[in-house]
Amino acid sequence: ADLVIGMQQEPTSLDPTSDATASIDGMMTQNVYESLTIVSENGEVGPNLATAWDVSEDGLTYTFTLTDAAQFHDGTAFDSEDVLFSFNRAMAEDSVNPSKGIFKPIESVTAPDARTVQIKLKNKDAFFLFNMGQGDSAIVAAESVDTNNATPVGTGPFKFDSWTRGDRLTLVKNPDHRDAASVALDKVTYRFISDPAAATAAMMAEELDAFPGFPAPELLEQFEADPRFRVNLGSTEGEVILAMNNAKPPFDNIEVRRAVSTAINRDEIIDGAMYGKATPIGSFYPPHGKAYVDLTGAYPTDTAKAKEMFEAAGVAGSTMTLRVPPFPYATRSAEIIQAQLADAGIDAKVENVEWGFWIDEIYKKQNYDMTIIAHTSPNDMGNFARGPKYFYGYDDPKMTALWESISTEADADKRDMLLKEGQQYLSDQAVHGFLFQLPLLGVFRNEIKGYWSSAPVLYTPLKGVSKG
Amino acid sequence: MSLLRARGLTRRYKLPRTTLFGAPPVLTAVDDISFDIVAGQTLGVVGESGSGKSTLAKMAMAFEAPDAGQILFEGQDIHALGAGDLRRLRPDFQMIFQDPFSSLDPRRKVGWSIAEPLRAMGITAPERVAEAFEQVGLHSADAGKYPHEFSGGQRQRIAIARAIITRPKLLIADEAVSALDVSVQAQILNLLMDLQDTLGLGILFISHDLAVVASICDTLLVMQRGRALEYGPATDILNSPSHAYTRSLITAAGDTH
Amino acid sequence: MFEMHNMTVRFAIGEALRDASLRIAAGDRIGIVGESGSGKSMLAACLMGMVPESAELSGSLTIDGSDMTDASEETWQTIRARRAAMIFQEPMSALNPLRRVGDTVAEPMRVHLGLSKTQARARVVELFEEVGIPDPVARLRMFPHELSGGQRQRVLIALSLACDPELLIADEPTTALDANVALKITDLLVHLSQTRNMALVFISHDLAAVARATTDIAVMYGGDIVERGKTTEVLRDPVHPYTQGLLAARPDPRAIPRDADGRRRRLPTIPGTVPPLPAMPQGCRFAGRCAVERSECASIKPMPAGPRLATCHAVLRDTP
Amino acid sequence: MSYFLLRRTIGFLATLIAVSIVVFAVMNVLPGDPALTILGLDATDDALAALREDLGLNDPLLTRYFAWVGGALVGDLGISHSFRVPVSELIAERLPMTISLAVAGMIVTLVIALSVGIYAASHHGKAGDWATMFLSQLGIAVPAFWLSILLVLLFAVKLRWLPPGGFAGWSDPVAAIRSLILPTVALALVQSAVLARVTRSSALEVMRQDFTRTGRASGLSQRRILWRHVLPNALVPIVTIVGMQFAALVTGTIVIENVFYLPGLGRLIFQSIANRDLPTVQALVMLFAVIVVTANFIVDLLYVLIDPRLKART
Amino acid sequence: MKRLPANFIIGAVLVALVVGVAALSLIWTPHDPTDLNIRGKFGPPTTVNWLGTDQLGRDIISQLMAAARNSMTVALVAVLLGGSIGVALGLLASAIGGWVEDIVMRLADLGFAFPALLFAIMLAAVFGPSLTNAVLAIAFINIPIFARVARASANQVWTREYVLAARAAGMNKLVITRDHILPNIAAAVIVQATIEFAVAILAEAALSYLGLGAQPPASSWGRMLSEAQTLMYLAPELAIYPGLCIVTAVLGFGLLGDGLRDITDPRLVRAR
Ligand SMILES: Nc1ncnc2c1ncn2[C@@H]1O[C@H](COP(=O)(O)OP(=O)(O)OP(=O)(O)O)[C@@H](O)[C@H]1O
Ligand SMILES: Nc1ncnc2c1ncn2[C@@H]1O[C@H](COP(=O)(O)OP(=O)(O)OP(=O)(O)O)[C@@H](O)[C@H]1O
Ligand SMILES: [Mg+2]
Ligand SMILES: [Mg+2]
Repeated sequence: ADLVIGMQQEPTSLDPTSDATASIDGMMTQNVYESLTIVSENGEVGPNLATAWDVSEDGLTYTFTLTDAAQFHDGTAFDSEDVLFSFNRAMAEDSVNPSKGIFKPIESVTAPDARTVQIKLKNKDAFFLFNMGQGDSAIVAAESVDTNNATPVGTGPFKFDSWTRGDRLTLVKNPDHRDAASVALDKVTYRFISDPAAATAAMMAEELDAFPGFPAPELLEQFEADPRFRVNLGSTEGEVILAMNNAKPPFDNIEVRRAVSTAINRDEIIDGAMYGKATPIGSFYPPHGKAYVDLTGAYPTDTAKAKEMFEAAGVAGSTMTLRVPPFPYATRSAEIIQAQLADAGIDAKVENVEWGFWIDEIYKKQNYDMTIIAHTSPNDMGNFARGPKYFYGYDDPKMTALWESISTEADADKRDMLLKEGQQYLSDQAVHGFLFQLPLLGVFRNEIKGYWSSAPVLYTPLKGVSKG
Repeated sequence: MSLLRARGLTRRYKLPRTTLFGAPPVLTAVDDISFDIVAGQTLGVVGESGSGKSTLAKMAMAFEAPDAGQILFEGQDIHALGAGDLRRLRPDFQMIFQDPFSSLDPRRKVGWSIAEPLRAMGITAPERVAEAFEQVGLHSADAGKYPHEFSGGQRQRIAIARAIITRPKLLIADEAVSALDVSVQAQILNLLMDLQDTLGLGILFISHDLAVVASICDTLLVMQRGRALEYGPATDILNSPSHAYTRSLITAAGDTH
Repeated sequence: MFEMHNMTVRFAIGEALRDASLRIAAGDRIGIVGESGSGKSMLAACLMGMVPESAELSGSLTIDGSDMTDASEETWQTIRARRAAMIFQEPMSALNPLRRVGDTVAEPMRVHLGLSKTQARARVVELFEEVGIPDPVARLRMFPHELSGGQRQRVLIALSLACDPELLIADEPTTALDANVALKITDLLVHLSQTRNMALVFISHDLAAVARATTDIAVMYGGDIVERGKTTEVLRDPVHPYTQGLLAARPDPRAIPRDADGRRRRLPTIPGTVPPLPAMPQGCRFAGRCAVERSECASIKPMPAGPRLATCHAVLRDTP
Repeated sequence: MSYFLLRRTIGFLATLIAVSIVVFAVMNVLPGDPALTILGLDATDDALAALREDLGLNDPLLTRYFAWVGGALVGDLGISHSFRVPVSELIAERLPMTISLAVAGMIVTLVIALSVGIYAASHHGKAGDWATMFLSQLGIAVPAFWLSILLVLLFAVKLRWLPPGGFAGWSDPVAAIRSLILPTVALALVQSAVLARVTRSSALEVMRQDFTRTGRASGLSQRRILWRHVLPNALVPIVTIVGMQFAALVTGTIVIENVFYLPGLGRLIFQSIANRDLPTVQALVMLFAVIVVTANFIVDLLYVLIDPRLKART
Repeated sequence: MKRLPANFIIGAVLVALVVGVAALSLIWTPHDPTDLNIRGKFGPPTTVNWLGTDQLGRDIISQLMAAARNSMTVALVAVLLGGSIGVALGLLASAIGGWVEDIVMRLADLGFAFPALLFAIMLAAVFGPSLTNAVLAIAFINIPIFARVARASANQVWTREYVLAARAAGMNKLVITRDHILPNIAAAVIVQATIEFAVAILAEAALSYLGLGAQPPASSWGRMLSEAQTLMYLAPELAIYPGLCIVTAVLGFGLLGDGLRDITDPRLVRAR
């Protein structure tokens, strides 16, 4: 069966190990490329190119057993040499791996034999196996690595077929894959449609079978009502926050930050910006996560109180910037937040800025008062431990220490306790305005089955997808 | 003594290049012309189209500089003067133009247009404007009208009023009556003669029509392709033309008489 | 053969032509003179069926007896070029600047006479020779801007002769030309009219040119034909006050008229100016400027009378 | 003629140099970081540094400028930062789309504009003239992006006659033409309205000239005068506008390509600016400038072909 | 009595309507156009909200009115700014001639060679998108247009004999430019300005549509359109109203420009 999928973001490269564009992972990872492990729809780590692994007592040595049934699409064999090559490349001095940080804990990678790989860590890393399942740690072959950006070669269940930049990308089933029997699709075409109205039209005109990341939440009801379509409301790892520059007055003052949290009304924001299709969050952790604590009630909306708090802090009536990157969730939320802050006596000047501008002025130069952004990486509470250089301008030894213990805690239950503590602390400090979890809104033709409904990672494997 | 004296006037125009290298072609529009204009007298210039008449007028007005030769106004070389000196001299020589429809700014009342030369001198003198109107046979009440409210002949009178408002010594008229109907043309020619008699003007009168020039001038200059074919007292030339070209002009004009 | 009777052309602002009657027979050479705006071109336009659409027409026009008063544009297209042709004042702008003059002249022959390309070309060469264009074969391929003014006017004449018309109307054909070129063109038109027995209507405000070109003359003023007759007679002995004034105002190049004291003599003039169309007097249009004006002149339109068909109350009364 | 060509060529090169400097300067003061855009917000500092070195972003400005110009002179437009393939390859991929659209737009524009313009001119002052000019004014007033949405809604979603967007290349000509119809209409409507007005007014201008009267006096039909005499003479201003319009069509595709998700240059440049893909943006802006200047250049040559009077002057 | 052309009358009526609404919005709109009422979104037309409410529950007619003001202001400032610079350059080029004229006109060509939309995008990328930058971008594209129109008309006027007469009178070029050239090219410039005004309205709408123009909470037709375009299936009127407003305003100024051109056309003037 053939499947046509709509994609909003157009990739510029097809190599997830050298480019962070999310759509590369979305199409390539675990479809064309594979990694040692794989993360499932509910966030659990499972075997992939590595069929099994051993972890030493001290949690520092991982021994992976590799499958012997895999081979690259160009016919070259897959063995531990490829794993060594891929890791060394990612860890090298001149590596341009976008998530080079996940290789930081690695001390050494060795291959005792063709089917075994041993990785030693410098320190314990709770997220190591999870990270080994990402596109950044995809296993690539030395023979094809240089051309992966345009003609990707991996070991996955789908082979790259063709790519018309700006228009479409086609994958075909890899009949030689070790699990080819469970692949139902023969051909998958991704069409790149960035404009939401165009996306809607394409879906309505039945040019597409699916739009897993549908950009117009306002139309979901429309699709729901249409018997041809099925709508999926899933969740992503993206926490949408109203980031405040903690390094700069007035947001270096916790009372002002708390006042902001009191002024904003999440329900209204979700209703207005996301048409009710999102889950509110009260801190920095996804609601579908095991360690989630509901803190949305920490600062009940109270405009009058917020006004008093602003007055008490001496910032009432002042003007500040709200610089918003060009993502619909952000620009739409900004408009509402601006109105809510205005009611509380703060004049927020909304500036819709371009992404490059955002990166430079907000992210690099920390030149902003407030912004709205979704943090789409999994396990990213560590952002709050990145010190004053990070664009939050948030520097809190207590949080740094807390994250240190979270990321090295091997015991899952204990780690969850710590994560809960972290959520509580961030909410208490009102570091940012925590808004909602970015939903994964998908529109599918009725006959499409098996598509992931949530995305704990950036990719969605097509292996289990079928049509009709 | 002569009011305006031209000696060896030459003016060349560079034509657009036709080849990549090599000098652009040159057209000698006025070629070694000399003449004198005496106060109270008229020099008539005739010649076919393109013979250099207007070029001559432009040099006499110091709009364009000659490539060779001199042009002296009351003994002063006007092309050697500085811009300021020239401007101070301007009220003494004025010009009237061919097209009565384009020689007055359509968006200005004629009174304003007539007073322009005075303003250029820094003078405001409403009585002079009124006087100029009377001198050209119009009413001073007409000052508040716009050019389109006048006929061609009246406009030409207004243009003449503007030219004489500074009480100039020299008047240059380039095809000043060519666009007018015969009966109106006669009126304007008479007006010029009247003004000359009362104001003692020297006139450089240019026309392609020999009959018209002959009726007003004292001295005649016949031009062809930039050169002077004949120059001398008008009666002499008209009675005994020395060139076939001049003779043909006389024949062409004379059939009705 | 062309007979115009009491033709009036009325615009919203007034009558541009009033009760004009004209008979033109083969070989006639008729001059129309008058000052700007006197209706000369409008008269010609009537003969060509080319009066502006905004005008209202009355009167009648017959060509060889057939009535053209209400003829359609299509009918006129069969008349133009074949029976009546016309040339205009500005030889430069009257020629399509983008077309070779040979093609321009050949076009009506191909359209109307159905000549082939080569036939038409041969005819054009003949015509060019006839109108005195030197080296006609080479000239065929030239563009208007490559010709002198006189040559362009000759091309226009050739064009007008293309379909051998019975009548040629020349509307100020020499005004834009230098004096001696104008002379030659005038002579050419006369010559063509004589050799082809073609009627010529020669419109000009240049009396000298009309005198040279025509046998008959009509003088116009303010939309009226005020006087007509043999050219020599009218010019020698004008009867209408306007014609008299017009002739007198013309300077004479052969003598600079001076009084005894050396003062230049003034030219005789007609007082005042031609009123604009809406301000034209109801009666005689010359009323208000006329030396022999009577009380009825301004309000009562004088009927053409006398051997010259002059429209003047004074003349009417004076000539028995 | 050769002198004319030389002068035009010098002007052409001067314009390109000026454009190249402007683009280079602008792109270099643009805030943003190509490396960060590519590697994302989680990138480590050493990975960013390595990528910057890789992309040649660490060389001095002048070195980069001259390297770029030098390369461009021998046809090497550099390697795209974000696509990591030669820019010339990217352009070659997208050019057919944009050119197809622009050319189709131009043809439709010409056909509509010339017939409507001549019709209006020949009915000057009458109801037909008035109505066409009103409609053309309306055509200008309709924003292209809005029109596009309405067209898609009607013809692709409601009626299902045509695809809502996309372009798969010319391998299947029928599909290609079908996908081009809506974008072409959206693109051409405004332009044909503009051109129809120019055609009308310049035709009227010509109709006032004496030689049309000569044509009438030669017994030529109205049709013949209009198409054989008036139109050729009216062409100079028309061609001028057409030259500018061709350029406008090429850049106008930026918006249209977005709405119809067509893989053309317009979308590429939009994306490249967002990605701070310096070599691609530079090459594309230069390409646009070349198209504009070339269009004007061709227009000038056409003038000479149309009007023999200009030959003497050139 | 002169009869005014129909396009002038219709244009004037539409322009008066749009400008009137824009002016009215300065002192009064039915509601505050920025007032959100998310619970009352997509409200139908009622006696309170005459055209209903939008996706954030804002009053649509108030927004349309405020957007008219925004649109008019942008167009006015951009055309005035670009127009005066362009006219000044054109007059300068025409008055001085020679190499100054050459340089000014080559610069104008360069302005044409640079796609306007790209310029706006880059401007937005450097300084961040804002209404000011949209105004600057639109003003910028107007400079070469006006420079050309002004120079072409001024060159014609310079050849008129009344200008020669003024020079003969001893006036300097500056005074001649002020007294004769400017008044006589004014008609051409005003006609052009009216047309460019229409173009500027469209350009502002396009820039705001792309997110490069008016920023929230300022109302703008272009932004309303872009926000509403996906709502076409849900609440088509949200996209229809601002579109119609743009069409009305542009059509109005376009027809007015047409009409003015007809009125000031010298041939027609003489005929009348
Ligand atoms: N600015 C100029 N550049 C180049 N050639 C010029 C210029 N001005 C005049 N000429 C040429 O100089 C010659 C003389 O021109 P001029 O205007 O003096 O003639 P004219 O006798 O006044 O003619 P006309 O009777 O037609 O007015 C002509 O061939 C003309 O083309
Ligand atoms: N289309 C028109 N609408 C209104 N009035 C017109 C029109 N065409 C001509 N007229 C008027 O008709 C009158 C006669 O014009 P016509 O062209 O016949 O004069 P003419 O004798 O040929 O003058 P000229 O010597 O200037 O060519 C003029 O007053 C003119 O203004
Ligand atoms: Mg001259
Ligand atoms: Mg006439």
